[in-house]
Amino acid sequence: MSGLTREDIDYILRLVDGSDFEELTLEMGDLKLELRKAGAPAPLAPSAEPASTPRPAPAPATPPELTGEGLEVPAPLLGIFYHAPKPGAPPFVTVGDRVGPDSVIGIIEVMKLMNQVTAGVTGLVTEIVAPNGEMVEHGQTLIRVKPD
Amino acid sequence: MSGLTREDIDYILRLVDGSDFEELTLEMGDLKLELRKAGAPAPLAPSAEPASTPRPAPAPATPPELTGEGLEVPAPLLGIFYHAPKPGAPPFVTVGDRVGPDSVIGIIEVMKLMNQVTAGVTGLVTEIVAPNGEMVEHGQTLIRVKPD
Amino acid sequence: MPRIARIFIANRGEIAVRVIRTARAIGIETVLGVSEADRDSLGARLADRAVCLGPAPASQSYLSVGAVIEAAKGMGCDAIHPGYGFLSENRDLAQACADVGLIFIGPSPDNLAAVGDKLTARGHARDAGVPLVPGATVATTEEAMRLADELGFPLLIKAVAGGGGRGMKRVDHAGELASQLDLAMSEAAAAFGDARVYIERLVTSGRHIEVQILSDGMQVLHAGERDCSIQRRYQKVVEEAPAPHLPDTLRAAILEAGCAFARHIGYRSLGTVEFLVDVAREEFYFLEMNARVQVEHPVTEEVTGLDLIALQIAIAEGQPLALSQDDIGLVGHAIECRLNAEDIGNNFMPSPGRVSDAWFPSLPGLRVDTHMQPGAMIPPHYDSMIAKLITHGATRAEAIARMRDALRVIRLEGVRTNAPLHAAIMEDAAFVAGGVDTTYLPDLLTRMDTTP
Amino acid sequence: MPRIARIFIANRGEIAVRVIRTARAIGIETVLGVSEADRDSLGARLADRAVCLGPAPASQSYLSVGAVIEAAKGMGCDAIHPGYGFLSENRDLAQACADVGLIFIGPSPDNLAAVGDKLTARGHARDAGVPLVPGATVATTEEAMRLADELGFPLLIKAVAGGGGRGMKRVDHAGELASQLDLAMSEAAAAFGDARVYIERLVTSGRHIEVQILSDGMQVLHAGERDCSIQRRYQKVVEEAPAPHLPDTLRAAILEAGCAFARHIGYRSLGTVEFLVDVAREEFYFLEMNARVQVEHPVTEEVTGLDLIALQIAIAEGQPLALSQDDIGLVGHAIECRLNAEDIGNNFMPSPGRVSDAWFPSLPGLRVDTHMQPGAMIPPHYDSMIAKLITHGATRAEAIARMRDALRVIRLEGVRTNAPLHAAIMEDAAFVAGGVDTTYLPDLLTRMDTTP
Repeated sequence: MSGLTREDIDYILRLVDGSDFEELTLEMGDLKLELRKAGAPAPLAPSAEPASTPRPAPAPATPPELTGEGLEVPAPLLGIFYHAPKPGAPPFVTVGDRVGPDSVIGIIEVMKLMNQVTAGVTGLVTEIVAPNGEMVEHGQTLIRVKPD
Repeated sequence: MSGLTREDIDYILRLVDGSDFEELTLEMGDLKLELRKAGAPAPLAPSAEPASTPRPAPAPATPPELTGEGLEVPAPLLGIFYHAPKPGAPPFVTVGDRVGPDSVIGIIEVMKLMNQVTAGVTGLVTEIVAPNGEMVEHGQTLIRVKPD
Repeated sequence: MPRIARIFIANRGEIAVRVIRTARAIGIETVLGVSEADRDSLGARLADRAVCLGPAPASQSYLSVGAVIEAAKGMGCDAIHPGYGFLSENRDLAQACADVGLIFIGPSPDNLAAVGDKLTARGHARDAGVPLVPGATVATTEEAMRLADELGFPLLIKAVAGGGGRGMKRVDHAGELASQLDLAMSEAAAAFGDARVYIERLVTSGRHIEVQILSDGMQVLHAGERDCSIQRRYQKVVEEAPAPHLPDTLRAAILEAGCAFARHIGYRSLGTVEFLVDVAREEFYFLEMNARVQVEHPVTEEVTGLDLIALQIAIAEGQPLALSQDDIGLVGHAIECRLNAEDIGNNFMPSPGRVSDAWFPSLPGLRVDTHMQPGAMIPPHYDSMIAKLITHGATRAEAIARMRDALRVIRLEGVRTNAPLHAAIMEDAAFVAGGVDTTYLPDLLTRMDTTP
Repeated sequence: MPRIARIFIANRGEIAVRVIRTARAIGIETVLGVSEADRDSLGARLADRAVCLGPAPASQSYLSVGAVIEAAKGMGCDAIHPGYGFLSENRDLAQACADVGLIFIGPSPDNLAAVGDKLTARGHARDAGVPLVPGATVATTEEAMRLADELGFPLLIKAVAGGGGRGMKRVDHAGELASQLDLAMSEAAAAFGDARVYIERLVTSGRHIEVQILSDGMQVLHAGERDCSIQRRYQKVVEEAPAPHLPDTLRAAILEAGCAFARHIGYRSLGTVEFLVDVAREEFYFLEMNARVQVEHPVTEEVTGLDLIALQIAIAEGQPLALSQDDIGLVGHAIECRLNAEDIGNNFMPSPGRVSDAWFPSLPGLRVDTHMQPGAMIPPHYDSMIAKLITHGATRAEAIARMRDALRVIRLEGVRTNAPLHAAIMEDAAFVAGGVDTTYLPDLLTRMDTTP
């Protein structure tokens, strides 16, 4: 992304904020930047619920992505997401908990195989996004963490 | 074009100038801005020669558009563009001439009908873009004028 | 004999793309004249070159004879294809082409003059022995009464010296005849200085059947008929070939009448002679001749296997038709649905805008003529027709089944279309039975409105 | 009998779109599993829902049995369509489907085991009386000499206990036989503890002809054969149906052999039995069975009028075939050209990237199966095949002529494709004559290289 800095993107974002338009597409060679104002399903900050989403929510790449509400911790693989180690047990994390990179935040089950998911970041849990016991697709946001 | 100012465009132009990319497409709602660095046929500043242009050069709307090299004076209609009132006569304008809004800069002939073309702007002629005696399409740049 | 090397296409939308398709297949270059609104259209991208004729309003671009002629000359074209609508039947364009040495891919200026005005065309039809709506001039109430007995009601009284619908009176029963006749004659005398009036049968409904004509100026051939009875406000919505349940003798008579008209005026090009057909009485009446390719030409192409655009170009080049009437066979049945960007739930309001997704996959027997692609813009300045779905089947039932499949499978998102109306027509018993007349679609729409 | 309401498609590209097409036509919902690289693909937009299986590398997405099963269950699907390639012949996926109560739209795990390994499949072929490459086990040089006389050279010596090509020796003439046999036997003894060797004829060329099988587990039907001899490095490039210039008795024997193999293993689904055919000797040899839909299935669909995907789904639902062998008639001839994103001028290097323009208009007899649209991304992670052009004609000559037209008319810009190679094949005299073998395409490429 030579030639396009964080400041540039901020500048363009401000441009869009100050305009009447809802979408902005910026293409520079292979790079395509799509911005959309709050409203329709937002490609930049997808908001969970795959079962009601006709399209896959764009995958935040690992490491977690920054949005307005904190870093998104994405599902590292597709499977059933569980908040707690077993039914009835307290969840691994709740809103307000502090997490570190290796803190377990949930389990993803794929064909009876349980995969622990870690936060990958240090900070405060601001939201549990993916519901308990439901399928998450690859890259779907599980929780949000406000980094230190 | 509410929300996108002249300064914004200049800023984006500088962005592109400072980058490795050759093309930039900026879409905001219905507005689509396409920029291309010198090289391929440039959509923002088409350089004449329709016969060698596979696509119509995007039309600068009347009034003239601003580019780095001055305002473009577009052809108000399709036809044969003549620099001079008759063969052998001196051209209406040459580079370095001063023009006013009503200065005749050439003639466009459509089926034996001669249509005078005026500059529509006050300033200094910096370039005669469209060749003499050749067809210009609607909106094609005829000359460039650096406004006062 | 001049071979065309580069065609200037003076049109837009699907027909521009249709002409480009054949031109690419037979190795002819194309230059497309576009308005500002169509700079990024599929046709502009597909043509070897595109040139901007003028701003979006058609009067300043697609209807500008001067811009079209200058652009065609300036781009080194040797012919102009006018498509349909716009300048396609414009005598000035055909004449200007002749004057500057461009081939007009259409009939001669004389042909255009012969069919351009309905009254002139009616005169030619009469001279050619082609049936017109029955009627005669009358001078007295007694004559009128005798004629009315013969024709039946409703009737139409027209001033002989009038024209363009002026001074016409509708008469629904015998009791009105004398007074309406008096009124019409005195009005005619006052308006035209000529009291003579003409009484003809008012044909309120019937089937719209048209004959596809192919003529090289020596041989006048037909490529069968099309049934275009499914109309809303005189706009065709669904067309098919052949016309269903048409008695053989009536079909033969209609086809021959179409050829006779074309022969009479010395027609040379592709053209269509339209008739209003009263199947119950086995009668038919000349309506008009269209001296260009029709929107609905694909149904004829599907049942005959001909490429009508290629033939139109060959005729314009001066090539004699390499066909005789016996070479034109009809296989199966074809149906066309015109997909319009309109909101059938809101009084068929046009629905221009940006197409977000467009997908017309290959399905058995399906042909799609369209300029739609993902991201295509449908400008508000022009016709709302954005695609034609054409299905061909061994039988009419198969063509209908394939159209139902097509309507289920294709996708066009971002604008509203009349696809739901087509789906309803394809399921409707009266359409499936076949042979409906021009009252069908208004009736169906009323039925749909009253059915929750 | 379970009717499928929602299919999970565990594939990508044109076959995902192909399955969606039939699903939409017959009213089945679809969920497409995509990798990160295919989020914006046509299939993802066309499916009722799309779900991301994993990152771009297929090993972490399209090849992940766990992700596919969890996604199909999580999205409420009742069946999985595996397409071709990827997991389509994966016994684990078929078994996992059975374990969790999903319908696998393909054959049983047992069927997959019977054909998955070439040696196992060869055993079944022998038992079913289907011809294999001629050969026998030998114990001595004398036996080998006698066998060689019978078979002719070149020959292949294989260890009986070996497998997967290990320990094979090619023998081109009699002088080499004794020494190569000694070497092979001692190597076999050392490697496998079993000195027995097997000698078979080395078939260096021939025609690749395959039989389309349709079986509901009771009736085993064939839908004719396909000729796929035009290959480069074992990749099919052009396919056609029926196989040109195949003697009737040989054709009948090949079709019967295909059915016999499928019957022998109790096959139930769509499948293809492949043969290497020596037309001069009127002999043919079993190669393998593919237990899934083939890339080239459209040529069979075009000549039979069948929808093979719809039949595959119906069989998976447990419906008996509503067809008998006599109901499957062949009409005309069909040819498929595989359009690959590759640079034929640069040693067929893949040419991934962004498609700037894509236009595949309806042309007479042309079918296009593709996931390409303007703006489509061709990711570098997967197969380079991006479209299949299929033409159908009353005769092979007509199908070829239509393919030439199609190659002239269609547009695909932004990446390099092998379209020029297809154009060259369609013009090549040997191809036009018909009946070429697998040496044809390498020869043609050599000829093209040496012709400036």
